[in-house]
Amino acid sequence: MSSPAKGPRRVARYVVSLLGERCEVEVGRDGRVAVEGREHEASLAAAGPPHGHSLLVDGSSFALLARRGHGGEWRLEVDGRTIPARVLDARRARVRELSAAAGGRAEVASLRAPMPGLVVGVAVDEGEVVEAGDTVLIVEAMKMENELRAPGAARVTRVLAAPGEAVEKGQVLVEFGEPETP
Amino acid sequence: MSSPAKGPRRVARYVVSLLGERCEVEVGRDGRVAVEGREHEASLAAAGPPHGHSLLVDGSSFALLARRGHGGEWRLEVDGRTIPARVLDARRARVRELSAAAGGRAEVASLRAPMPGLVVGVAVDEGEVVEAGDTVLIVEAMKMENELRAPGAARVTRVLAAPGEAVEKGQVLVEFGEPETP
Amino acid sequence: MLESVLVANRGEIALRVIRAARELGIRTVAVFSEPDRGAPHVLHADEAYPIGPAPAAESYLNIAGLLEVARRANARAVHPGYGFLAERADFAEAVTDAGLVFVGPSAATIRAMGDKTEARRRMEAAGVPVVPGTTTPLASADEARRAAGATGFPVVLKASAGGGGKGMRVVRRAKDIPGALAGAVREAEAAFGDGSVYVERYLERPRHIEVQLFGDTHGNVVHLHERECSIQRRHQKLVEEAPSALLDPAERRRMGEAAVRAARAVDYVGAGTVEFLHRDGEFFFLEMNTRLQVEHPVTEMVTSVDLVEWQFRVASGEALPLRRRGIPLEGHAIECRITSESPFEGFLPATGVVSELEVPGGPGVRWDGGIAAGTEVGLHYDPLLGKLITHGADRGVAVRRMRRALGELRIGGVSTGTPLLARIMEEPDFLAGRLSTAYLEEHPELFAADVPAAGREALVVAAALLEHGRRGNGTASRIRRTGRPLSPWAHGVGTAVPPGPGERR
Amino acid sequence: MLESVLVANRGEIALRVIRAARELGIRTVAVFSEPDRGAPHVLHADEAYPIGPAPAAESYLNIAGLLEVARRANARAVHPGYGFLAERADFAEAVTDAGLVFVGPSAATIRAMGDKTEARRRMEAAGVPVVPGTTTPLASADEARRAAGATGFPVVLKASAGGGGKGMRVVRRAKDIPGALAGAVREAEAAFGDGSVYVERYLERPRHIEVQLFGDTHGNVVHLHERECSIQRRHQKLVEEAPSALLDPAERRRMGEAAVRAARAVDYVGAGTVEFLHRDGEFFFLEMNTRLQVEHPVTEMVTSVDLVEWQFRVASGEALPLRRRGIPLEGHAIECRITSESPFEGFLPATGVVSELEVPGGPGVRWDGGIAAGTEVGLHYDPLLGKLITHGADRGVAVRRMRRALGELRIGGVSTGTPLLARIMEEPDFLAGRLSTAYLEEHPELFAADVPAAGREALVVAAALLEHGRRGNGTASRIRRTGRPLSPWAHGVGTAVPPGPGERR
Repeated sequence: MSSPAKGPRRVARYVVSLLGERCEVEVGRDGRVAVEGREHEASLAAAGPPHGHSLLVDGSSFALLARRGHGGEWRLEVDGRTIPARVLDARRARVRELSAAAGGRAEVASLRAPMPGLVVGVAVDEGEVVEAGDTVLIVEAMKMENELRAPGAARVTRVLAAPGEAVEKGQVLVEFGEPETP
Repeated sequence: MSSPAKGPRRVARYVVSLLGERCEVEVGRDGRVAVEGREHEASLAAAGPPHGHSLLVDGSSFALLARRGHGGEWRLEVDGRTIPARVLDARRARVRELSAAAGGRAEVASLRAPMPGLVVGVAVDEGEVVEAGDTVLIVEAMKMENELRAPGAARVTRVLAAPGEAVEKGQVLVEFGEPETP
Repeated sequence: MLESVLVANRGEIALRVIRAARELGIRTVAVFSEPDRGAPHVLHADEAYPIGPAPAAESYLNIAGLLEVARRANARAVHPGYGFLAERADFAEAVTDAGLVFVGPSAATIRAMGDKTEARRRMEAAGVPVVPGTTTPLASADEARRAAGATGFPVVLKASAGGGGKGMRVVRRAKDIPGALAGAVREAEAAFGDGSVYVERYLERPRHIEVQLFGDTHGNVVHLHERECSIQRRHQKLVEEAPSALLDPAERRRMGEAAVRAARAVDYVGAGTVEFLHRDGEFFFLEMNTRLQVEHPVTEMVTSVDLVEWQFRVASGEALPLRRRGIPLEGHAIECRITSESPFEGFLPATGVVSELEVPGGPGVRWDGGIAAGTEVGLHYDPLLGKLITHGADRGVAVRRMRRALGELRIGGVSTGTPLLARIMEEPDFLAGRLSTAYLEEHPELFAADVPAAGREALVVAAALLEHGRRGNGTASRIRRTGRPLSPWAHGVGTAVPPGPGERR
Repeated sequence: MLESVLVANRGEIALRVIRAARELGIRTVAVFSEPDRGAPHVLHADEAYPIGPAPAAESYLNIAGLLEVARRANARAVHPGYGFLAERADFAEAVTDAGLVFVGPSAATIRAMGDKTEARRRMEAAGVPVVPGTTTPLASADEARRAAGATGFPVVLKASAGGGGKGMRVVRRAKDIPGALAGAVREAEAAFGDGSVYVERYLERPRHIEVQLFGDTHGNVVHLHERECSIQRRHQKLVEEAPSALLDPAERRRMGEAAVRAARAVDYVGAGTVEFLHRDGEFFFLEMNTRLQVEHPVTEMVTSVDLVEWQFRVASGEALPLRRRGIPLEGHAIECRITSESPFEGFLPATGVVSELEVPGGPGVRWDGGIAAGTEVGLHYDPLLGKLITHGADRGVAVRRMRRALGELRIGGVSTGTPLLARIMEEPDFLAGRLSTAYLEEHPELFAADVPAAGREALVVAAALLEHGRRGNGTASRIRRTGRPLSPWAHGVGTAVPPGPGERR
């Protein structure tokens, strides 16, 4: 096998994307883990209920729940927060990055109904540019009106729901594009 | 199919052995369950943690954990107690009973070490008859001496452990036979 | 004492009522909708009966169906919990007409206080201070605009039949009246089947302080001190405490006396709460809730009174066990509501199956929950999963204990508001007791979805090790799970499964 | 206040200490043996370090290893919990020699009280009543027989270094002395590394009543009232309560004063307990435990004092927060020890993996546990899984609450003593407070393995429906478990996994 290891010890190399950043990580056989060259002594063990894990990093103890998704995706539940992460081996990550640089296309972003409910208001028109926090739609569920807000700047490219319409969970309600490319 | 059902409705028939008794049970399709002819309205649903179930019998509510063993064996954990049960379909139960009546042989009963430990005392000799509650062996574990007692009357047929001997969990320590048949 | 009770509710409050009944030896009858078949309140009751499909209107709100179960199970009383039918006078009436005991005040009392405009009239007459506004429902947007002009902006539109923030809108400009009125009417209609809405002066940044009341059938009325519930979002309480960090003994006494006057004005029997808005040393009657409150445990922690036990005693005709001077007020208690909502995504309701539940323990911690591992959290009912309550010698101890307890609470599979609550427990204004109902709006930094306390580096290490282990490197290999208890008796003597007659092994 | 503490223990007591430290802002350093890598005390500490393989002698009892971790983690203090090294004077000495604070009394105090014969001498000198017996270890069976003859049978042989019932034998006839002595010496040797045994008059059917003490470094000593721990098996406590159902105020005062005299006689600092045997209005010093007791929560519930917080305050040099007259005694508290033992199989230790854990909640209930779902219960350590504590206005309320709470507790996969405890809570002598250390022997009916309360018929129905469902009839089909939280943002705007640089989707 053509090992990508440079040093004398065998290590596995990964690229971890998490909370908006990308890190290169080396995992050694002896519990040593290097994140962008920063060395840590680390250990992970199953602990507690089904998805429970105990993580020790340089002695510091963290309890987390970990659920596996597809293709190196993980959801970490820690301190009551859910943090999505993607882990690719270093070689596969490099292939992805090269093909993206050669002309990868942005997918269409969409707002989906987070629950079955009734659309009681649509606050945007097609073509409109929204900012983070702007109300996009109001869906009634559990007898409460829930405002679905834009978490970032975007241009509304399609509105697929109308007031009075009953929507299913997961149904696409609004599609977005880049704000500067209508 | 040659259905064993006698009545107009399709029912499933079982023989349940539990807490030393044997009952014939009919389970209908409509939530009706008859135990030795006594009719009940019953429903069982998964509830709570992995093995958790909710049982409703004529309105009365019971919470139980249920673990499946081999060949119709179940362990019910209820009120903090573990109750073993065996459920056979009625036809299979009848075949077993017939073959047993035709000359089934009692298996050898044995006392096994419930934990790894050190035998510090043997209170019985081969050939001796023990009563329920009699001390048979003392095994030290967790720095405490644990007396293993006989839960019923029996004759000691073989003693397989000696004081000072380290024993593994599950190791046979003493074998028993019927008290009246040495 | 009552022999039996049907608990006409679900979730944590049904469990709370069942627990009190159990301790009093009262037989408990639960009811459940289809998705609640395996819910904790079903498992913990003595008996349980189905009452219909998921929509509350066809199950927990179905009065005829509930009374049919009561008849079938031979229940002698009905406890409504809170929410659902708890403040429906027609339900109280139907229960007593069926010859059963309703654990709560009379239908007449519920009716008087349930109509918020009528309640305002009665309180004015009893000399309880009331916020300026209308005492009749609004007929039109024009009338709303005129009434609002008279009291002065900002105003708040409220459902006459309301409660819990449903059908409520704050309006700051006359031109926003029509839209807000339409929204409030729509929500009120959906929530209460009654679209009546009235208008009140909106107090800016008030504190929400409420007094726990109890009356018996012998004419005694006492109060059990106050709770502060200023931390709300969309008029839903999130954090409650007892006592208020604000009141001095004189104010506490005046507010308690006003609450007792309010209760006497409607011949109050059972547990009830008078809610006040407090601002600059003044307080105004907001509404009276003729039922147990969600936040009743903080009162229980500082008074050592079991309020649900008292409800059953009063419903059995007993006199109140303690009179006012005998009711202690010791230490400080905090309650955090744990809801299935994503605080960093605009409080979107979250659904899923509770895959893990680990409940905090140790001194001064109480968990009143309505879920278990395996519970499916859907959208049919209230998002309240449970309540975490801490008690300590003073507010500082109670808060530090809550911080510790929130850190121990683990609910897997469903997003909850826990991380927001943990931040509130460290926020300087909260720690100093500088509260108002605008608290959350004034602290947007609490909602910033930044890096968890564990830190990015540790999470990166975790993710890498998880994937590394999954690829067969065994770092995170699961602990072997057997789950079969150990018996020394392999078979025969003390056999695990005793043979049936004619069956030998 | 201390900056950090190493908790030299495991299980529920390690968690208890970590909780108190957390609330005080003290950084917590846990240690773990190999099988405890994923134990709750590891998960809840700020830091955790391995200290060796499963056998306690190579991990939790390894003084050098513990001090090495303390050095590495820069911990400033050591809390020993109970058991393991808690009453080892050489450990206290090693800790202070390393420049760290030992959270407990001085090595000299531990040494004086740890030698049970020396302790008896000191107590006699301080005017504390002592049970007749020897004050030196026995050299031979002959000497034991002579000493026993002098005090009169029955006698009890006890390990000088003992505690917790280990190395203890009751002897009723002279001819049984040699066998009993050999067993006691063997057990004492194994448990404490010291086979010294002495003899004491054995009081028939005494009550075990103990007084909680606290001393500070400023010369203050207070007692926090008594606990009754009469319900024991093999000298291991099973059920404890505070206050005792027996003592009247005068007796309570006399016993408290004797305990304070005992503490002053050894310059006591920190938390400690003086155990007395009580019979026919007389009480005798049994031993002093120079550490926190397993059953300390019942005292916490009736006094509202956090004893571990006090330990940390005293270790930090603070004076006791309350003096004697200020220590309340309110209501009644009961503790049940939940152990991995099969009460209906002669208390055989049970092992397995905790497959389910559901903890009771609601008012007046406290759970101090050391397990979680997934915890493997082995044979290396103490079988104590956790402690269930209830509090109520009086003994009756506390007992009914305990009965209710035991019914809610579910520990799957491992046999526990829970069903026996539930029976005790309904047994007439217990309810009437007619207790003695012979209670369990005198109530063999509690150990009858009869039909659970659910009744045979219901169990038969359950078994039939389980098998019927397994055969594809779907009665017990599992609830669908998804466990993925829901987000409206499929990707792109507010994307779940933000792309890394150079990576687009």
